Order: sequence, then C-alpha cells, then structure tokens
Amino acid sequence: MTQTESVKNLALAKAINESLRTALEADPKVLVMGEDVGKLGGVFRVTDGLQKDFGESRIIDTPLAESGIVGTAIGLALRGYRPVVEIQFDGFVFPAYDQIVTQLAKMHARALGKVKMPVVVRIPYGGGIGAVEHHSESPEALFAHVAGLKVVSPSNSSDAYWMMQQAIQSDDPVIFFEPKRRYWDKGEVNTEAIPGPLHKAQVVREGTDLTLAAYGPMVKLCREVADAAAEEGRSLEVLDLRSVSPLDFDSIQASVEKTRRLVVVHEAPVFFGSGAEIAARITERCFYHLEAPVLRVGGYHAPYPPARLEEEYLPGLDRVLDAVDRALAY
Amino acid sequence: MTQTESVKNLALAKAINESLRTALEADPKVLVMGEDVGKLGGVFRVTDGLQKDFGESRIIDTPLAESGIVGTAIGLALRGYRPVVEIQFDGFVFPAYDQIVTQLAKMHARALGKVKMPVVVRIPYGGGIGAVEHHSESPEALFAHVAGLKVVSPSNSSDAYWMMQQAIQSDDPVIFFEPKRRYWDKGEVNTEAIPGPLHKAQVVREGTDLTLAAYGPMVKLCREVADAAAEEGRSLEVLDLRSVSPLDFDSIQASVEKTRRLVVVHEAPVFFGSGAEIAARITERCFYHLEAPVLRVGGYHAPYPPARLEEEYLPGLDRVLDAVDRALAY
Amino acid sequence: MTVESTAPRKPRRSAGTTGTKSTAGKRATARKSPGTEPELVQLLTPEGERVQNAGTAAYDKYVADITPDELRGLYRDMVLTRRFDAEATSLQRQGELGLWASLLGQEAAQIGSGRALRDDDYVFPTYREHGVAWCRGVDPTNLLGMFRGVNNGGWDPNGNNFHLYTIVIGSQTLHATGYAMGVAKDGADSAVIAYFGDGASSQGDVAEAFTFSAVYNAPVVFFCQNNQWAISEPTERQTRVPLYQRAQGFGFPGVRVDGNDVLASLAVTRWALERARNGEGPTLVEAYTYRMGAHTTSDDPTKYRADEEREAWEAKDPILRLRRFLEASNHADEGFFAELEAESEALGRRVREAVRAMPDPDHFAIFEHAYADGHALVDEERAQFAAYQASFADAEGGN
Amino acid sequence: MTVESTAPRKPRRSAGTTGTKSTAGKRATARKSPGTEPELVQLLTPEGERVQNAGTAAYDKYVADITPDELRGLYRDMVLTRRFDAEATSLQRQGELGLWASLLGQEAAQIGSGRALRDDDYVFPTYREHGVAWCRGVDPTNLLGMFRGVNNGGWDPNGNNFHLYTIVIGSQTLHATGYAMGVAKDGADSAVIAYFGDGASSQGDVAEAFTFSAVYNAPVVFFCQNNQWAISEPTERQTRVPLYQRAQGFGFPGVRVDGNDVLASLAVTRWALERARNGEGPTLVEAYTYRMGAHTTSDDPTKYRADEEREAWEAKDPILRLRRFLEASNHADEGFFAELEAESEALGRRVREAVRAMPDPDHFAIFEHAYADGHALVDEERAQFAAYQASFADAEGGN
Ligand SMILES: Cc1ncc(C[n+]2csc(CCOP(=O)(O)OP(=O)(O)O)c2C)c(N)n1
Ligand SMILES: Cc1ncc(C[n+]2csc(CCOP(=O)(O)OP(=O)(O)O)c2C)c(N)n1
Ligand SMILES: [Mg+2]
Ligand SMILES: [Mg+2]
Repeated sequence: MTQTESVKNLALAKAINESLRTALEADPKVLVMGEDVGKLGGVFRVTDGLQKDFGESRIIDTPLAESGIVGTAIGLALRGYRPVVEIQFDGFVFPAYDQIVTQLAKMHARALGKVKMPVVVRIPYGGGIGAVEHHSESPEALFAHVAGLKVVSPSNSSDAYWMMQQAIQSDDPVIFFEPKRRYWDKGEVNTEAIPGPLHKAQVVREGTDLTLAAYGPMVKLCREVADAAAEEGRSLEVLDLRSVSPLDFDSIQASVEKTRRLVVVHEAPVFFGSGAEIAARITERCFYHLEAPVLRVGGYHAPYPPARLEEEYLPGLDRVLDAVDRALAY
Repeated sequence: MTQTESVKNLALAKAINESLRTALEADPKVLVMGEDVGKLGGVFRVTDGLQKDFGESRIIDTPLAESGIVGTAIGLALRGYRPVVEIQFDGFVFPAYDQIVTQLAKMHARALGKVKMPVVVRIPYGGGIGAVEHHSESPEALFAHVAGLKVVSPSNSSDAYWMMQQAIQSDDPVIFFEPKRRYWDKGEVNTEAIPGPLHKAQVVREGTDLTLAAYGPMVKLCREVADAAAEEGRSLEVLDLRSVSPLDFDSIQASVEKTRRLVVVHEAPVFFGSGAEIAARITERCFYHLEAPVLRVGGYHAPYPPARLEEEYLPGLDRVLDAVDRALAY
Repeated sequence: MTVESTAPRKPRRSAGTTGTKSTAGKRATARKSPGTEPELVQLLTPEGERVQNAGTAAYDKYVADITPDELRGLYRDMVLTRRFDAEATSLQRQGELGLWASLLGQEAAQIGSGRALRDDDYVFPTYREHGVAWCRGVDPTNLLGMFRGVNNGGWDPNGNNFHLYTIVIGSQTLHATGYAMGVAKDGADSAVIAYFGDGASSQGDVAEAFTFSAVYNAPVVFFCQNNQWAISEPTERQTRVPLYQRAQGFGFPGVRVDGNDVLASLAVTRWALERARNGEGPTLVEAYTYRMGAHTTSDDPTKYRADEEREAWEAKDPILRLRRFLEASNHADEGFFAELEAESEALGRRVREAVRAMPDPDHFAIFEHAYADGHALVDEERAQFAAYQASFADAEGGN
Repeated sequence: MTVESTAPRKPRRSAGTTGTKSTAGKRATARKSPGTEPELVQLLTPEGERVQNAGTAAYDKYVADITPDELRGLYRDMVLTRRFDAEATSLQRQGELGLWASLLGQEAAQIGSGRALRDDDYVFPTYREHGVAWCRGVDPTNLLGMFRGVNNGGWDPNGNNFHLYTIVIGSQTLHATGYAMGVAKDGADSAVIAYFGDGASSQGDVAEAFTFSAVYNAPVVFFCQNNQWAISEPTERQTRVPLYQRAQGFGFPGVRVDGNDVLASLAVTRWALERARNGEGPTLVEAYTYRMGAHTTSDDPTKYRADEEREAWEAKDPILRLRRFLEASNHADEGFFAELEAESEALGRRVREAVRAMPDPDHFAIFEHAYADGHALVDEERAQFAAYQASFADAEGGN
C-alpha cells in the first residue's frame, strides 16, 4: 500500500467503523455485539456494513438487555474471544453497570492474573445533539473510579481509529467513550502510522499562559477557546488527555509547570468529575508552580436538562473563556 | 419522658434499629424492604424485631433482586409510601444502580417537581471486618457524582439515629451509608435532642495545625490520629463531614482557613474519590490560605483486596500520620 | 432467520448464530400473520366481522353489552390518536419537535386497553403510549414537551393517574409493580397497568417485575405491545416462543390478543384488570400488533425490513377494521365520519398551534427541580450561573 | 404463609402481604417433602430403592449401564465432599477460615451433576459448589483461599474448566451463556453448566441468561439447586410456582429432579447435556434439595426456621440413600466403607494441614493483578506504598 492510500479523510464514526473492520479482518476472535449493530449498523451507523461482510456470528444483534450483553461478552472473553460491545447511548449503560464493575473489572484480579478480559465497551456519549433524556450523558467518572477498568475517549478521527485498535488489542477491559457530537467531523487518518501509547495525552496546541485540559468532545471547544484567546493576546496550551483512566498526570504536570495555570473542561458534572481528580493531583504535584487554583468547567449538579437548555448546561466558548479569565486574574 | 429515659447508650446498629422503629411508629407510610430484613432482622440485625412488631406488610422480605427492590420502592413512593430499602452489602448495590441513577435520582426533576421520591437506600459499607469479596467496598463517590441523590454517612450512634430520622423525613432520595465496622460501637443517643441539619459537618475535635476531614468509619480513626499527633505536640482539628452530597464546604473552608492544612481520609479508592472533590474545591476556595496541598489518604486503585491484605489497603493510623507529617512539612 | 426452533435438530450447530443468509423479504413472507396465529384472541376480523367461538368465549362477556355509542367512541379515539400522531410526525419534520415516536398501527392495542381502565387505575407507559394518554385525558400537547426538548415529561402523573413516559427500557414495569403493591397495602381495588414492548421483554427488570408481582400477588397487568420490532431487531432476537407464554413460568397467566382488534384488546384487558381487582394478581397480555412506521423519526426502517411486511399488515389496519364493523352493523353513518374528520382537523390545528406557542424554558430551570428539599451545591452553582449570566447583561448594558 | 396460589380467591386482599401469622414450625409441616412432589424425577427412594416408572422412563437410559464401580465412585465422592465440607466448617470455628458456606445436604445434586460432565465441558459455579469442584479435580484446598481471605479465588479456571466462585448472585449465568455461545461459534460439542440457587432465580441476570441462551440456542445447562432457602427467605419469597417451570416461557424445557438422589441428578444432567451437545440449546434443571446447615458460618438459622423441617429432610439424606442401595444390591462391602472412612480422615487431615500452611499474601499482591497490561496510577501507588513500607524498615533499622 502506498503512503497516499493509507491516508484517508474520514468522519470520526467512519474511522471507528474502519478500525473495527481492520480488527475483524486481522483477528477471527474479534466480535461486535450490541443492539441494532447488525443490519441497521447501529443507530449511528458505526457498525454499518460489518454484518454483511462478517456475518451474524461475528456481528451480533443482541436481545435488548445491557447486563446480558456485557455478561455474555465476559463469557465469550473467557472462551478466548475479544468482544467489542456497543451500548446504544450513554444513559443505557447502567443496567450493565453491575457486570462491568463487579465482574468485568475484577475478573483478572480474582483469578490472580490467570484469565484476561479483553472486552471493549463502546459508549457514544455526551450532549450537544438535541436528544431526549438519557441520550446526552457523560458518565466517565463512574468508570474511572473503578479499578480494573481503563477509560479512554478520542477527540478526532485519527485517534478514534488508532485508539480503537489499541483498545481491542488491550488485554484489559476498556470503556471506550465516543464523542457522539463529533461523529460527523472529518479528519485525516493514516492507517499505517504507528501511534503513540493509548493512555498518553497529547499537546494539540502549544501555549505559555495557561493550560486547557480536555478529552473527547471538549477538545474541539478548547481549541476554539485558544483561538479566541489568541485574538486577545493570550497563549493557551491545549492538552488532549485521551485517557481518563489512567490519567496522564506526567503530561499535565509538564504543561502546568510551564504555564502555571490549569483549567479542566468536561461535559460531565463538575462535582466528583474528572476535573476534581486532576485538580487534586496536579495541585499536589505542582503546588509551588501554580499561580492560580485549578479551575473546572463542566456540567452542573442537576440532571441533564432537556435539549433546549443543554447549551446553557454544557461548557461553551464563553464559559471556558470566563474560567480562563478568572484563572489568569490570580 | 424524662431526660434520662431519652438518653440511651446504644450500639450504632441498634441506634438505627431504634430510629427505624420510631419512624415506623410515627408514620404508617414508612416501610422497610430488603433481603432477609424480616424474621432474620437483616444479616447485621439492624432490622431485628421489626417484622414481629410491624408485620409482613411493612417489613418486607423481598425476592433476591436489588433492581427489583429499588424499582418497586420507587413505585411505592409514587403511591405515597416512604420506603427504607436495605441493600445487604455495599458490593450488591450495583444491580440496582440503573434504577437509582436513571429513575430514583431523576424522577422529581422529570416531573418538574410534581412527584417526590422519599426513598432511603441503606447500605452497610466499608471494610475492616475480614469479609469475602464484595462485602467491604465504599462506593459513595459513585452516588455523589449523580445529581438528584443525597449521600450521607454517620460515624456514631447519635448521628446514626438522627440522620436516619432526617433521611426518612427527606423528600429526596438519600443513600445512607452505614459504617459496618462501627455497628457494634456504642455511644449515647438522646432521642429527644433536636439535631442539626442533616448535611452539616461537625467539628468533633478542635485543633489549630491541620484539619483532618472524614466521614463514616474513618472518623474514629481520625480521632485516634489526632490523639497520637497530640502526643507529638501537634494540634489537629477533626471534621466529621457526615454528608458526602452535598458536601459542607463552608465548614471545611472555615476549618482550613484556621489550620491552613487539610488531609482527607476515606476508605474508598483515592482516584476519583471524595477527597478529589474536596481537594479541588477547597483549593479553589482557600487558595491563599493553604500552606500545603490538600492530601488524601484512601484505598488504592486496585480491586478491594482479600481480607488478609485489607489492613494494608485501608487507611490506618500510620498512613494518616504519614500524610499529616507530609502536609506539615510544606 | 437463525433463531432455532425448540425442536431437536441435527447435525449439530456449526458456528452459532451464523445460519442461512435470509433477506428481509423472505423473513416477512415466512412470518405468520396475526389472523393465522392459533393462540390469538380475536373478536373482530380484519374484514370487520365479529368472531365468536371457543377461543373467544372467555372474553366475550367483557364486551357483551357494549353500546354503539361506545363503539363509536373507540373509533373516535383511534382516529383522533392517529391524527395527533400524524401531526406530531409532521411537526418533527418541520423542526418543531426534535424527535417523535409514532404509534401508527398500534391504536387498537392502546385504545382498547386504555378504555378498559377505571379512573382510579394507574398507568405506567413507555414513550409510545399516546393513545393510552388520550384515554386518560392527558392533554396531547403535554406529551410533546419532551420531544420538543423543553422538558423531560413534566406533567403531573397524579393528575390523570398516568405516569411519566419512561425511556429506559423496562424500568417502569418495576415502578408499576411497586405502585400495585401499594394499592394492595391500601386495601384499594384499583389496578395498575404497565406497558412495554417486545424488545423490553428481554430486560432483567421486566423479569424482576414478574417475580415481585407474582410473589406479592400485586394487582398489575403487564401489557406488552409486540409490534414485531425493537428498532431494527425482529422479535425473534428477543425470544423463540410467543411472549405471552413468559408469564406462566412466573406463576400467572399470559394471553395473546390481536392488538389490531380494539374490541379484543378491550375485552382481554378488562378480564386482566378484573383479575387484579379480585386479588388474583398479575396477568400478562401480549398485544400482537405492528409498528407501521419507523421506530422514531430518527430511524430508517428500509435498512432492515421489507415493504411487503408492512403492506401485509396494512390489510389488518385497526381503524379500518372497526369502520367496516360500524358500517356493516349500521352503528355509524356518514355524518359521524364527517364530523369526526372535522374534529380531527381541529385537533391537528390545536396541537400545531400549541406546540408552536410552547415557550423555551427559562435558563434557571436547569437548577429548578434537581431536589425537592434543596442542595447546597445546587444553590452555589445557581448563584454562580446567575452571576455569570448577569455579566453578559452588564457587558451588554455597558456597550 | 402469605404467598398466594394462582387460583382465584375472594374476598379481595386487604393489606398486601400481611396474611395470617405463621410460625416457622407451621410452615415446615405445611411444606411438601420431595418424595411427594408429583413432578419430581426420582430414581432412588430415600430408602434406597430403585424407582422405574413412567416418570423415570425418559431418564433411565442415562444410567442404565452404570457399573457398581461407578456407583461406589459416586458414593465416595459424596462422602469425601461431605468430609471436606465438615473440615472446612471446623476450620472456620478454629479461626483458620473467615467464613465457610457449607454444602451439607446438597452432595447428591452436586456429585450427580458434576459426574455427568465431560472434561471439555465448562462449569460456572456459585460459592457453594464444593462437590462439583471435587468432580472437576480442583484441589479442595484451592477453594479455601477466598474463605481464608488470602485471595478472591485465584485458581486457574482453565485448569479444570471450573470457573472461579462467583459471589454476586446470578452473574455467572450470563458468563456461562456467553461461554456457551463461544463454544457454539467454535463448532465444538462441549457443553456448559451454570449453577445457581433458588434465591438467584429472582435476579434479572438469570432471566437475561435464559433469554440469550434461548435466542442463540447456546449449549448450556442451567442447574438450579433449590435448597429451599436463600439465607432466611424460603423459596416462596422468590416464586409461587415450581422453579423448573420458569424455563418454558423462555422456550426451553425445565425439569425438577430429586436433588438428594445422586442417580437421578446424574441421569437428568446427562440428558440435559446431551441436548446441549445435540444443538438443542439450553435446559433448566431444578434440583430439589435442602440446605441442611446454616447459610454460611455467619448465619443463625434458628432465627427463621424450625428444627422439624431439617429433621424431615434428614430422612432423605443423599449419602444414606445410596449406601442403602449399595448394601441392598451387594455392590459394596464393609471393606469399602472402612477404606473410605480412612480415606476421609486422610483428606480431612490433608486439608487441615494445607490450610494452616497457607501463607498470607505478600503486601504487594494488592497491586499485582489489578490490570493485565499495567496502569500508570497503579505503578505510582505501588511505588508510594513501597517507599512508605520502606520508611518503617528504615525507622526500625535506625533504632
Ligand atoms: C435500557 C435501554 N437500552 C436501550 C435503549 C434504546 N432503545 C430505545 S427504544 C428501543 C427498542 C425498544 O423496543 P420495544 O421494547 O419493542 O418497544 P417499541 O419501540 O417497539 O415500542 C431501544 C433499543 C433504551 N431506551 N433503554
Ligand atoms: C447481588 C447479591 N445480592 C445479595 C447477596 C447476598 N447473598 C449471598 S448468598 C444469598 C442468598 C442466596 O440464595 P440462593 O440463591 O438460594 O443460594 P444458596 O445460598 O441457597 O445456595 C444472598 C442474599 C449477594 N451475594 N449478591
Ligand atoms: Mg417493539
Ligand atoms: Mg438457596
């Protein structure tokens, strides 16, 4: 394959689709399971065309029961398969929460390492698409707190492709949060480039005055914030965390030692969210470097609101800029 | 009733038992539900004798299905009842997690306030009793992150009695974490004293050099740490937070503005735990007061270990003292 | 299809669910129509003829004294519900609603069961029970708030004993069971009805609701609208035997009714409710029907099912069927149909106008009902939000 | 008891589950014994007589050619399992174990089903399947680690195709189903067996396992040991009809076997496994038995059940029954029983010694297997832990 053939311009959803296809071709043990993942190709078409090409035995439309989906995926993993499970929307992962927390996360430890749990749980997450209740949530903190799980979220097509490759190769369970509002955003994917480690953050924009840390859907927003701030003469560094568990504290620390200020942005409620852990640990690591407390921008401590209020609920350009201003004012 | 009659020396479990009895007597709508809560009186005997006195219609042995328990409690609440639900052990709340997060927490908001959810979910939690897997966990952060829930944990018999009274009176769902390793600890309960608000922290020991903040089972440990530190000439303030959602940041702030140093202690894993939220917010509120970063002592990011390792896993006197030393060394 | 029958087969499976490749078209024709389902309770044929035989005997009495007026009422309910539903679908296309879940084709199941209820009974719907809501007297525009994105339901469930729409599949069956346990504790003789779909039958919550209701003998009717599809998955992905049979193993009766037959739906639901009132506990009713439209306005059924299937079901249309019966029995004249047509149009207009007039919620509504008794953090965040919002007003004022 | 029968009753309930007050004693006598259960498959009576009739016809062939040697083997398995179990109970009393879940009374159900398995079959146990573990060749001391608190299981499930004990009730039925789906995909003709209890039957996960296994026709046997109790709750708190009937509504057969009859348990399990191997999908076996002891060593059954009940079941002891049969048919002599007694004692001694010799885990084991591929935070915490531990060593060294 020539260099040009391996570089494609793909929407994020399509990049995942291609990544699944690559994995299915490479390893007969890889399976895709979930509600409507077959003929329909999933409600977001992420699995479009896969059943046609890989058959009903590998692309499995399941009964409507999330605990059953994850529970049988665990059994399949015990038999040597590598299931990639789709949860249709963020808000529907909770019926599977018990299987994820008490079984998937702990099986490897329970067996003192004698069994592995190479299961990927794909979850389209986050708001911004004007959906009804339960379709816009960001529950990543509820998984990051649980030892035994890894939690990641790509922000762009290239990462979506490669992080899915790496998640499927991982012998640990990976909760793979897909930023659904970015599914249609296009980006270049080089299917032959060797990617960096799955759990490493990336500086996506260099800056000197303050660090913005985000993952998944909020990375794009943070880039826009940095653009807007640049017009006001402020140089913001943007860090795409990519992984929520583990968090790449080394990279955050390196950035903060340079910029001395940090704002964390996520859609999930601030209270007990990722920002809390980042703020706590970075404050510990960088106590003498920080010129301002780590500030957090995220959802409020209220049930995710109806669509017509989500713009007010979610972090937006102005709210992040406001936090940047407040941090810079210290 | 004379003053002396209303003051009793009760084990923490018995204090809850008496509190339930008081509530059952006062309000015919109060129900107790759960596995083995009837004749057996619960595996910890917290509901001992209640079915005998209040009958099978009010003290309800349920089928072995936690989602069913919470789901039917929601229905009973819609019918005007005030169910107090028992989850047998911390690790068995997860089958009910979906009903708690997507229904119990959100029903009031979904109805724009037109229905209320006065449901108490009792969960004996935490380690230190040498139990097998799933019987020693501290999942409070997984509930605190969820808007619509309130999360509390008493540390002593008096609070156990009164906080249960207040939780049952609350029109919001309350996740009531009972420190199972303290069930047998005795303490005075004045069943006629008017208690403070449910969600207010209490200074249980005054000090000037550093604040220790804890709740539930770790309060006793923090008192012991303060005693030990006092012998070394250090004056530690101990705050019993009592409530995890909401957290009483005002009280923590007031203490930290005085002591300028804070160590948070909980059994739950540190990563994404209560300490993270407290550290993040207190650092923001007290940025210029803190002489040291907020330090956290808690469980490690690993599945709760087998009993013979729990002493190493759980915060103990030495580990908290070590954190105190580190904080004081800044 | 690849779902196995319960009969032994050899040679042994080779690769799990991989079976013969079948097209949607083949599936559709292989499928039995409701008329040929042996277990199906049917009182009106698709041609509008009244059936009375051994299979209907147990249920006939529940509609024996039904008046022409009541029959016209059922017809009216179905027509108006369908009109409302069509209006909502077009409001979605016009961008007034974010989404709509159409009940097209399921009017008989919903109106039949909905009209079997007493005022003091209580309904726990999914997100598709617009016809049941109609029977309960819920203002149809109330249903649209969540689909427009101005609230997540928000009506008073106790206003019409009609609970909020529940989106998490199966959850509400447990709420219904708990509510019914409460009814029993109160010594009332009301009944509770829980709606759910064929897809929902796979959720653990539904099984737990069966268990709890059986063990506590709760006065609840489980009303499963088997509309053949759970989004793109046919019912064979959820079960390999008819769903009504599920109940038996939990110790209560299940019955399959022709869900496109409003009279049979009415009769069977009345029977089940009577059981509940008589202290005989839960009943499962499987209404065998068809989702004529897309799953929701976001769905594209051409991806997974053949037109022929839909066409076969069109011949069994629930409204057409009752119209034929009304006409053949001279229970309704031209005037009735014309008036209803006008009423229908008026309803459409009213709904359209009401939706367009629906105001966006105030921004502070985010914080409004998170808690009944308040929460310090919500107060703090509300105050911050207010200050933040005010900063724009200030900025604008300052310009 | 207050659980309602399915038959209509009037007058209507007055206050839900409040019924007539009954004592544990009354309950016990009211309860049917397994011998009188009409639906029960029994091949050996409590008196040790071989039953052959219409009800056993379908299963007789599965034990038709059983040899005296095999019969003595079953007896030996039961005796040694009971001995191991008793040893564990006393080790708990001596403080060597933190907890023990005794299988006393359930030996026949476990040995019968366990001996029906082939080596390539796979077992998903609860926490009480010590007899099945024995059949699989799992070293009994392996089972004790979690009860001693030195690990959470820790044996290699693939070593003997015996999965780890699962404590979260019902979970493992889904793992078994998934594993069986994998077996089918591989085109293998192995079968999978999932153990669970009467209490577990109420969990949503178990119902979902029934659904998935039926829909995918997975080669799995659901083996429910109905030992009459879920801690303090009698089976009536979980169901109002016999549990084996649950399967039918999911589209596969269920059968109730006398779980105190090792021969019947063997035969029925063989039949169910054969179905699985033949591509006929799942089967539910309800082994009707009795938990003779406490739920675990932490439990006090005198709080909730009457001695008479236990006594009635003692007459149906699984070991006694086979002994009577062996003796009556001259399949075993005094020498056999004496040798077994000695073997038994040796086993007890071996277990006792092994447990006492079991070392406490290294402190760093906390971090050891949290992840297969590592996790930066675990590395960081392990390093902090090491430094912290070292600080004591330093301090001690410094003194
Ligand atoms: C727990 C959960 N999982 C997934 C979904 C997404 N979802 C919404 S409707 C639906 C299909 C429901 O099918 P069925 O129960 O047959 O009801 P119908 O839509 O046909 O009325 C699915 C999968 C959900 N709402 N809740
Ligand atoms: C999800 C869950 N809830 C509660 C428990 C606590 N618990 C342990 S065993 C048990 C009873 C189980 O009864 P049954 O299924 O009949 O099995 P048995 O103990 O009789 O073998 C309960 C409630 C648990 N382990 N898991
Ligand atoms: Mg459907
Ligand atoms: Mg049992």
